[in-house]
Amino acid sequence: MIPAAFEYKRPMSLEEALSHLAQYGADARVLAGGQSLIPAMRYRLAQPAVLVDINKLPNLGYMKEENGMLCLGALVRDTDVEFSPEIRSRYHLISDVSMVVADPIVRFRATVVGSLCHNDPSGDWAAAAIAARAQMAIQGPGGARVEPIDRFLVDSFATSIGEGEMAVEVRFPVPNALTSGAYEKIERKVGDYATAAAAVQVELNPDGTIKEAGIGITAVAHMALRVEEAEKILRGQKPTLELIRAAAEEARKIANPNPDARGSAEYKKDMARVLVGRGLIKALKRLNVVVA
Amino acid sequence: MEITLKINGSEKKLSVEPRTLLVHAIRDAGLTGTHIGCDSSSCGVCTVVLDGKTAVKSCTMFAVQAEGHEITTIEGMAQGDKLHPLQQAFHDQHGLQCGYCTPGMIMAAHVLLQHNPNPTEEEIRFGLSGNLCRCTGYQNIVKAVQQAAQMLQQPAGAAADD
Amino acid sequence: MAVQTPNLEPKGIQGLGKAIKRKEDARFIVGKGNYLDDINLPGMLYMALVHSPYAHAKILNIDTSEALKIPGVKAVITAKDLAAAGLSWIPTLAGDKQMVLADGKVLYQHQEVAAVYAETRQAAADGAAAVQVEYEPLPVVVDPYKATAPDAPVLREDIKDQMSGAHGPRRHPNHIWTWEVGSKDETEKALAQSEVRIKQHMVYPRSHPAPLEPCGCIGDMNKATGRLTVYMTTQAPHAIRTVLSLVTKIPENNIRVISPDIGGGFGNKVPVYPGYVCAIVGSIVLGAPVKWVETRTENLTTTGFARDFHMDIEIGATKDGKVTAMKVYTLADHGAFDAAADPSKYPAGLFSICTGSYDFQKAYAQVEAVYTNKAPGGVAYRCSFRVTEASYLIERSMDVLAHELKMDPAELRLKNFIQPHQFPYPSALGWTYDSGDYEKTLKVALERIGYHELRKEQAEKRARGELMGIGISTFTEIVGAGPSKDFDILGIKMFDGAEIRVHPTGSAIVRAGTRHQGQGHETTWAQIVSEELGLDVDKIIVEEGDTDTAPYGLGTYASRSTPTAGGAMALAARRIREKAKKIAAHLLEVSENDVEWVDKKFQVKGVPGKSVTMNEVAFAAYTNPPPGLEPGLETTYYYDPPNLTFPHGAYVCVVDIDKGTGEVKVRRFVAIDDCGTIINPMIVEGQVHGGLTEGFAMAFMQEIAFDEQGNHLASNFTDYLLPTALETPKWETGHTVTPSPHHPIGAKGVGESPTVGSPAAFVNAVVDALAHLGVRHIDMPITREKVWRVLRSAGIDAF
Amino acid sequence: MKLEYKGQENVQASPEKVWKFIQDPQKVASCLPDLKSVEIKDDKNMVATVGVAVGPVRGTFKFNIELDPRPDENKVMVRIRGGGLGSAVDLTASADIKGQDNQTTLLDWQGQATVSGPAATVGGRVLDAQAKRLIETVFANMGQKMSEV
Repeated sequence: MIPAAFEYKRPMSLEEALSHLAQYGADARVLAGGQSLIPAMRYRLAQPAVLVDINKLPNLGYMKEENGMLCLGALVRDTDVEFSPEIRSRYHLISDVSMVVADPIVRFRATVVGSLCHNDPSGDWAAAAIAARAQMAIQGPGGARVEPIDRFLVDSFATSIGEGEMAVEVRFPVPNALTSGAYEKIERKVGDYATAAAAVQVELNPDGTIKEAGIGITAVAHMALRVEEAEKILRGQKPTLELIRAAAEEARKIANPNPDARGSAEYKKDMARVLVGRGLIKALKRLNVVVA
Repeated sequence: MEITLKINGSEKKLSVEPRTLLVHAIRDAGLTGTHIGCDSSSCGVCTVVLDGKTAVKSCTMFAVQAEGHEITTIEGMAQGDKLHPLQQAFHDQHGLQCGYCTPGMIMAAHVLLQHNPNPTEEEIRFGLSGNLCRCTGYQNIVKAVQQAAQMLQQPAGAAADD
Repeated sequence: MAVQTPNLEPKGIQGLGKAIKRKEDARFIVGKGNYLDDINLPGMLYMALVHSPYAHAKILNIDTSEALKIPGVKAVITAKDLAAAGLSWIPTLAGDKQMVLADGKVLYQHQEVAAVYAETRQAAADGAAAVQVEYEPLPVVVDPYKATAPDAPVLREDIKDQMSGAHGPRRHPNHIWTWEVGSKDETEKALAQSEVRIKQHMVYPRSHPAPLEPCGCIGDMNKATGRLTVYMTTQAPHAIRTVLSLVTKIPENNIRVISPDIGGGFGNKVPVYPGYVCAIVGSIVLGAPVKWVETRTENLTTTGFARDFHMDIEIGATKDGKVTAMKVYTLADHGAFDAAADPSKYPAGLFSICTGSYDFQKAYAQVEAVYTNKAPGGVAYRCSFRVTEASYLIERSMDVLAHELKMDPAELRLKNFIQPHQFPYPSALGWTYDSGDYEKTLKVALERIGYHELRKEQAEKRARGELMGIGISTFTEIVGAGPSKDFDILGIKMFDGAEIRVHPTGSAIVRAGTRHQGQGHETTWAQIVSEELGLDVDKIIVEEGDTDTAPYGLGTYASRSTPTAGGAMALAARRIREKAKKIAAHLLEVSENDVEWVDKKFQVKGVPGKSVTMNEVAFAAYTNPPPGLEPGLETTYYYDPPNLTFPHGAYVCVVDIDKGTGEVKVRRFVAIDDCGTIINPMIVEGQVHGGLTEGFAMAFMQEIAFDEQGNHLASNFTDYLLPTALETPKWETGHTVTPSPHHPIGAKGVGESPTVGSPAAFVNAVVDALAHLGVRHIDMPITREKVWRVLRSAGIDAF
Repeated sequence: MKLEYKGQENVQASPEKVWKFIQDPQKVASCLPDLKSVEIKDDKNMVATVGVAVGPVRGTFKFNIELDPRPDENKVMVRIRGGGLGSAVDLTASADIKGQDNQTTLLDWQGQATVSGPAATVGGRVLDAQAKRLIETVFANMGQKMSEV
């Protein structure tokens, strides 16, 4: 299928990109990985007048740790994360996510920041960013700003990025040795949108109690959600199966999915519960805490 | 728009619309080994290699985005009449039937082996899960990739007698 | 530039049973296949179609003016324009007719409404997007059970008053035909007298073959010569040429259909689709070649679907498990036009093979077809004309019966198999099974998988609350349509032709009326000829798909190539050998009676040293023919098979179930097939792998579903789920060999057995895992949610 | 796919004002978000071209809108049929108009939409929530504009 015609801009600097975005406003779309946008354009469901291709912008493909944060530039591809031994060994949650987004070929193009900006209701990265308490760095005519992920993700397909602005970086807190996470996703097959998925991050105190927990669920509501009640239930407690059951139950409670071919609302809600439970068990296991 | 890119080692200047998909540009340049099978970035029959180590679905990239990049397609795999080990292995292991997915599958496997030269069966199945095949049930494709991995790891010339 | 001819190993004389590597691979592995979209002709135009968003609506107006303003757009046609050429409707293969472009109303979502021709594919797409169509929506019929309700909206107003169709009387405007076989009274009597009876309703959901290469066509009318060349993704080029000639009134000799390399067909590329007709009409009207290649959406929403059988079965048996009778009622959802691709006398295909591998003394089956607001089709998707539905029905039902009898499903099958001494076996529904050894095949499969250990493991697991299941399917197929006394399509008898030309230097070109789509004919036909004539397999080139050169034949689908064209090939070769024998006698200076064919050479009887090879004979056929004998060494043979062939197999599947999510994991799958003589075991194994994967897909994923408004819910590969390498189980294959007694080389065909036989094995395994929870049946596709519902209602839960 | 919605809008205007507003197609049309053009056919019918942005889905839809005010029943019916992006939308909505006092009126509305074509089949996964938002916006705009009269 052939997309509708559009005007193509290929800025060579961030300034140039921002000036295009300022000029064309809502008519323009940023093209990063394009793995959601281009198929939508091929179906002519998306017909942007202008595409601002940021792939030639210098210095946006970095992955670096800085000030206690892992910073991923806007052109970091999912495979950059997936194939990184450092990320695999220390960032369990985002490593898990990087292996199940879309399919292996799509991941070579798809970007982490692009996925967060797209904010698809089934987005994998959004759930992970919520659980890991990520932040987004945004550039615009007014300069730079940083938003915590909960403020950044506004609604399905909507973020706090204003007209003329562009997200340039996502930041994940560097996990310490007592922190681990996991991403549990069920999909009907590789490449399908999740039927339900849960991102979980747990930090333990030296005494084995849970210091902090982050739980995000996706594909089970209008957008990825934080399961705050579950986090509260876990915080300060010794991890037991009972506790995990109680926390997971909170995911079911707040999930509010649409029924579709992937499952009924009832099924998806239950899967939110099961997957949060499984994520917690797996994350704890990675910290050598066996709950069963 | 005029774009310049390298396809299979030789520089090409192509005239395209911004909306021209890379796969159409490649095919219109006479390299019809790269196929089209869907509109949703699902099937992977259009998979080509971008800059040596990256596999992309060429239906989900605009040709203008390939400006200045290097594309490798199935036609660039053999050296003269010497098949690439993956091509040889797909033949040896009956890793193809109708042949339509084969070019994309070989390109995906080519990139997979660069990132993981000695993959397990599970890793091959995982790594090729962005490419659909309707004929083979994948089993012989997996065997072909295993054979190619072995061939690629053998020192040159030691192939025949070990 | 270097010539890229891969250095594939030379093979020599390689006949039946040899796992030689495929000859056709050479071009495919280097990207030099020649598929339809790879063909570009000078001055070629592109065509795009406009589709209806509604499933049922009146067309109030079509405004093409904006489309015609787009630079590069050459023309837009609608049904009105086609009517002028007498082409607004075309006959279907099933004795119905169908619209080419929507004529007054649309009858299913995505139906073709207009065709746009343009200089570029971009302009064609822009043109199609710019055509404005005004609709008035009408009530939609989605559920086939509601199609014949008294107040159901009439779909086919063109035939609403016709009380009779191609297959008998019609009882409602949305009713197409009712077909029955067997004795109803006797069956009902036998059922009434049976000690045990089971009844089960089951649905074989609508599915789509979805080959990775979509359908396409290039119409190329040469106005100077009056010759129409049609490049088309077709599995049956000769039949298409005949149909085109009948429809367009162009003399058949002025039509050349070329079916280039085909990227998978699986039945999808048998019918004639509106897009083909529009591309051809466009070329005739515009005087330029016109290319149309489907989008994936067009492929999934408008071209031939498969299955969609809603079945009710009743089986009677004795208390100790001997089956007595079977009664089947099936409602077939045919969509908006009856475009099923079945032999003319068999509107429900070969569904009456539904007694399967078992010795049913009494049986009766009735199939009723109805119109709904869905795309037409009913193609044989990797199966021989509704055999998949039949096989699933009986194999699933045998498990229901086993459950009712509290009997092991393997034991029940062993008790009821048709026995080897009963062949040729006349079935209660009228077939004569050629050969088989069902018990042997099942025993090999059970042994291979370790059935008894698995049952033990299952019992232990069940005691621990874990869920595993074992499913068996011992199916019998019926393929190779078919004998001309019963089988035709639009009157054309279903024989197949083969032509062999042996050249002076001992190489040969072989042509057949079939058209492979990955089945390996270029290798297997060469093997048959190599076997029969002792020629080097590398020196035999196989050509199919060009109606100007290939002998007539009905094409490749329904596992018929080996049973029909394979037979033709062997008999053509034997005819050549007969002639060659005369030449050999001449060369050996003995009488023909003193020559025998030994070790792929002609030898003087009893004198091993005195022989000539086929190469020598071939040379002599052109340089030194015996006086009085016609020179040359060529022949064409049309093979009309005396019967169908009946491949069979025994499949055993082991599944584990995730109690948290309902996910089913196929742990093992053993497939033992018996397709008679095996030509190339490597290719047979490859066919089985592929067919099992499609069976797996149907059991767990693939479904063409619709919502109440008739929206097609699987219009692309994100919604129509094809398994990837990751979901696909690892297959364990094997075979037994029971040759067909009537086929020239004893072969039966195998490409479809695994798709036919495997779905029941998967479903039986899942139901077996849940049987102790009171589950007797789950309809395909088995989604996680369906299993989850069973688990949760039984109080089973786990992280 | 079939979508169902309902909601309430408290309008800071008297029922009389509200009725006057509703019987003016031009005013009603002005409540459609991203209205590109409107052609008033008569006092009940109009054709409106509207830009629709649903996540990545952006396009222009052309709608035939029929207003059917039924003062006797304190009700207004709206029928919308149209499409864009190769898709079709059929929507029927009704609003009960309940005067609360002289200054406020309650619009108690409900609607049923049927969407056919790619917007439903390809975009269906995300359509429901977005369509809901769209319809809510229309009634919120109405509330807003009625109050301003």
